[in-house]
Amino acid sequence: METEELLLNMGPVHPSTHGVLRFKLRMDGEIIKECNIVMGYLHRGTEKLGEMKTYLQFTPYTDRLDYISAFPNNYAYAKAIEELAGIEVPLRAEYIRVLTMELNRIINHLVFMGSLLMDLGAATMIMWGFREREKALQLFEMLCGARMTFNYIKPGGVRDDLPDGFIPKLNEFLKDMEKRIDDYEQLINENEIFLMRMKNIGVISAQEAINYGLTGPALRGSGVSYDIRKLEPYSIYPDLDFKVCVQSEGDSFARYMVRVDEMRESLHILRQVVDTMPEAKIVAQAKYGIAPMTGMPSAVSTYFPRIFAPPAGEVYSRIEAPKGELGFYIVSDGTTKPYRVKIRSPSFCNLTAIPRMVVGLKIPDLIAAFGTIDVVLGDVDR
Amino acid sequence: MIENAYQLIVYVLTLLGVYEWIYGIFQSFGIDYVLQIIIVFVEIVILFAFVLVTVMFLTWMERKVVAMVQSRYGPMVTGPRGLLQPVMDGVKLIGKEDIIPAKADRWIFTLAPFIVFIPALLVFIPLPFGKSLIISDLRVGLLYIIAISAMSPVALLLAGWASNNKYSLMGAMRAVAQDISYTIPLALTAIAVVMFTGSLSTVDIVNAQGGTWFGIIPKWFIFIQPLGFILFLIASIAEMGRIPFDFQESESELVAGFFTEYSGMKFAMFFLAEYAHLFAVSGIIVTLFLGGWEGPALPFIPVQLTSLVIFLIKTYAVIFFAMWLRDTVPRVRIDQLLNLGWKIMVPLAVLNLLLTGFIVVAGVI
Amino acid sequence: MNAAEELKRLLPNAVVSTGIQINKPLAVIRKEELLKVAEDVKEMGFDHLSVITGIDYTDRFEVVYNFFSYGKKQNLVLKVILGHDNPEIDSLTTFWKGADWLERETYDLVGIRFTGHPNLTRILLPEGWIGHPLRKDYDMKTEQFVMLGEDGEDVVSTDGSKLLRRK
Amino acid sequence: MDPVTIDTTKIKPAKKKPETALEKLEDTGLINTVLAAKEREGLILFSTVDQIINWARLSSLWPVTSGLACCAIEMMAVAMAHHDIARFGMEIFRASPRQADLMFVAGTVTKKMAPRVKQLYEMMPEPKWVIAVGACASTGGPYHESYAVLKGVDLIIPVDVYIPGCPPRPEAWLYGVIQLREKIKNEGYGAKWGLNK
Repeated sequence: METEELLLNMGPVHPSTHGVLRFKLRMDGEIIKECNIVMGYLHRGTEKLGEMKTYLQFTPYTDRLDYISAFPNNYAYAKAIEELAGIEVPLRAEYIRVLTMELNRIINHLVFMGSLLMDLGAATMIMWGFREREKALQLFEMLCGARMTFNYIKPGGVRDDLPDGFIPKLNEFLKDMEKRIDDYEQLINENEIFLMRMKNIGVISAQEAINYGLTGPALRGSGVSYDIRKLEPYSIYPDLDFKVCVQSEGDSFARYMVRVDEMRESLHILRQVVDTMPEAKIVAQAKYGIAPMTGMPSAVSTYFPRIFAPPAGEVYSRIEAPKGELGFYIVSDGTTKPYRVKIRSPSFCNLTAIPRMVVGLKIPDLIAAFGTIDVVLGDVDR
Repeated sequence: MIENAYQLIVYVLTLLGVYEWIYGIFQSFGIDYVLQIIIVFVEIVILFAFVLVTVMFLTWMERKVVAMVQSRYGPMVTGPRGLLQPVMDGVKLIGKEDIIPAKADRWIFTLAPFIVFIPALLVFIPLPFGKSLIISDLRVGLLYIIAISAMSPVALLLAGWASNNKYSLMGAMRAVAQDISYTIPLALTAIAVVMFTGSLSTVDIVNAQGGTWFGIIPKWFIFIQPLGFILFLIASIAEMGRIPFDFQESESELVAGFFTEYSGMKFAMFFLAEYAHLFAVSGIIVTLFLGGWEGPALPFIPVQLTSLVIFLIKTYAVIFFAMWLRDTVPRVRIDQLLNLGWKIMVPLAVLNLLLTGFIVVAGVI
Repeated sequence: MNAAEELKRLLPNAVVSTGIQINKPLAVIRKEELLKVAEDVKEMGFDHLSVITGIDYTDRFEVVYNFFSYGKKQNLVLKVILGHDNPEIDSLTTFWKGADWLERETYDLVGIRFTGHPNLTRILLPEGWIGHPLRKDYDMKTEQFVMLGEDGEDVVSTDGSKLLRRK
Repeated sequence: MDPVTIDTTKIKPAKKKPETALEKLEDTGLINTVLAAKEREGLILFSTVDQIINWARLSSLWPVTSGLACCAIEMMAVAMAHHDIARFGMEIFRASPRQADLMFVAGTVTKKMAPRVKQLYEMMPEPKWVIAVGACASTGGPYHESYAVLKGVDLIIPVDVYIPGCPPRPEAWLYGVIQLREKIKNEGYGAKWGLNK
């Protein structure tokens, strides 16, 4: 009998791609022979906009890169500018930043778990995940009035202090969350079908993972104990006690487990942050700038200048975002607008490994492997 | 003795005192067979109406059960507790544009929904809804059911192929592979039940489950055939194509599987057939293993009514289980499913058959 | 001695100058020697290629490579300076697989050609897009539209009348 | 063409009698039917059929599963337990546009995506509705100056309801859906089919 290779197009609007991505698959029956990824359906020209806006005007655009976890994006950008201009950040601001980022990490992983399970066909987990996410979003709303795109972390500090009643609510959330994670594990981890779908699927060795430039949980799932929070400590992470979550198998299940463990670790970090947060009310400092500072200085803290110009220079600054290494390469020519903003987004680089991982697997495996890489298309296409 | 719905209708008419009169009219024209045809027609209309209403109710129930598991409300706005939702969906789907893709095979594309839908209704003919509430007690009822259910993969293949869409084709291929490999354990476990009753008639199967052991435990086949029951349950869920075995239309992989290209009423027919199938299969499970309509009889209430209620309670329990399962487990992979079917289910079914044979020959029960 | 100076000691011809780029060692290298340098850099243990950045300085292009070593926990920044007309540079995909898409992206947005790249096509913008947006002389005035061709692939055109409902 | 005019005096007594029931009737939109029929000078019968069909259509809007950008996450949030769009019978997100009635354009429509969005819209069967969600889908939003973004999805497909926000809150989203329901309630299909003339 004559057989023919099947060319299958998944996407750009396909229910399993987390956004607009397109897989061009060359199939032999159900088996994938070759996988090509076509992207750019959400390419919004963020880097060009970076050159057109002033430094502070660009912060909202960083929110919309990885829209599930916007705080780390804000922070990575602010950190790059702070390194470039040599700005010192008040301690309390750093505490608040870490608090928001770790909370965001939990949310990110909740969304990851939900969408992974939904792609595998179990719709309940995403409902449960979003139930808890909603509670965390209420905390964010208290903080800055936004649910997803915060624009809260600014170069030199954060926009505002913690509101009254934030910490008790946070504690409530933390206590609740701990139980919930156990619930999720009970629902998912002991499910035979889930294990069948995840174990030994999309395996990538440590060597290859490094060579492909994987970072974050995807890399740690392959047994590389690597976390920028430990290797190149920034903010207050050196003072905090946490461990790097590693799994050695390198398959989809390992990547999933890393994220579950990370949620627990983030809870641990959050508890420490809440316990040791300094009382000082100063959350922002602004000692830089060529333009006159506008606005009234408030009694509580200093204020942000609307326009400022860091000294000419180049900087590459990176942080451990929930999805991996998020870096900003900023070139300043001494004016009020960046000369070049290059975003090293974790999703884009992690996605590189997918064509390698899925050859010889089946379509359902592609979905499982793709789900555990956890990309956000805003981050891929920028 | 009333044996089927035909006789029941005649009996009811006689009780009302009109049967003789109507019969007389027809006889005076010498066409009393027309009356028979009319009664048969009426009972079939009643059955199909009942099934369709149930199916609509099932779509509502499915959405409510899903919502319950996921700590939501589900449909609330349309009608009390959203009860009118399926009606609204139906009316809307009738009013939708009916698209036939340009490169599709028009005739087969149009035919396929009917080939799916009609067998889904025909399955109900030998299904006893209650004592004497059966359209026709075919002496080969079980064989008929299995044969009719085996029609559906053909229709799915037609639908998938005629759509001229890669997703549809793959969905159809999967559906066929799945149906074929699970019909075998399904039939084998059904045969084990038949070995006890010695009859393929569904009525005989239910009757064989009447009574109790020691006055407490009902003589249902689930207690004699626990392995058979589990195999039959898994196989029938697989054949229905529900999660965890719903690759024919697995959303995240194949968009909507074999009915990706269908819209409007044709899509609704697939949708209805799916739920009719769910209802039918649950009814068959109840008939084969859970004692059918057998249960306590109440005084002063016609046994037909109590038995119908008992049958429906049991069937809805099975349906609820299927819905519950759908919300808690992920989907298996197609090759894993086939492996499970051929390497585990079929050998186990054969083993079950062997054991049953020994028990029947030894005459233990 | 930091990594950049070590590199200069190993390959004195290839490295033009060394320095520090905000607590990361920086080495500016000659364009022709890039492959040789890359080999050495990989041997030195820099197994993680973080990012490739192309910058248009209107009179020249710069390509910046950021490396990290998991073993030594060190950073290294390499910088290559290219002429403004027809910028071309060797591809590093043979050493770091992760460079594949990063180079394609740089080609797409900045317009730097990587010789030896297995599949140097546009990645974010559709094939046929006019100009490279991150160049300083990119024409922001002309709007370009994408339409679907016969085979379902993208066709770029400045005339959007087929796509748009109204002008 | 001699349009049938409705004598309003004939309708009034029927309307006036049940004072309390009237309020309930207004909720179901039956009063609106009569008024709308009067406005169009059409036949009441067909308009009532209209009203029932419209009620069915607005009660079972099945959206197509298509998220483009940030707003898609809020779309998920709307569908999830807390906000639960299923209350309106909208939880059946159909993956195939052939079975959907409504498209949420949830997020930035880039130049590369635009023809696909248009294709998706064209694949949906009539009647169909579009909700443009967020600043990007409405006007291009924060990416208005970008070279790669289409400045509003209404440039390529007709939009019924715009929901502002970046991204809009789920409450805003639900409000938008309710607006669309209102809109469908007042659509005259009889007029479209030419039955009311």
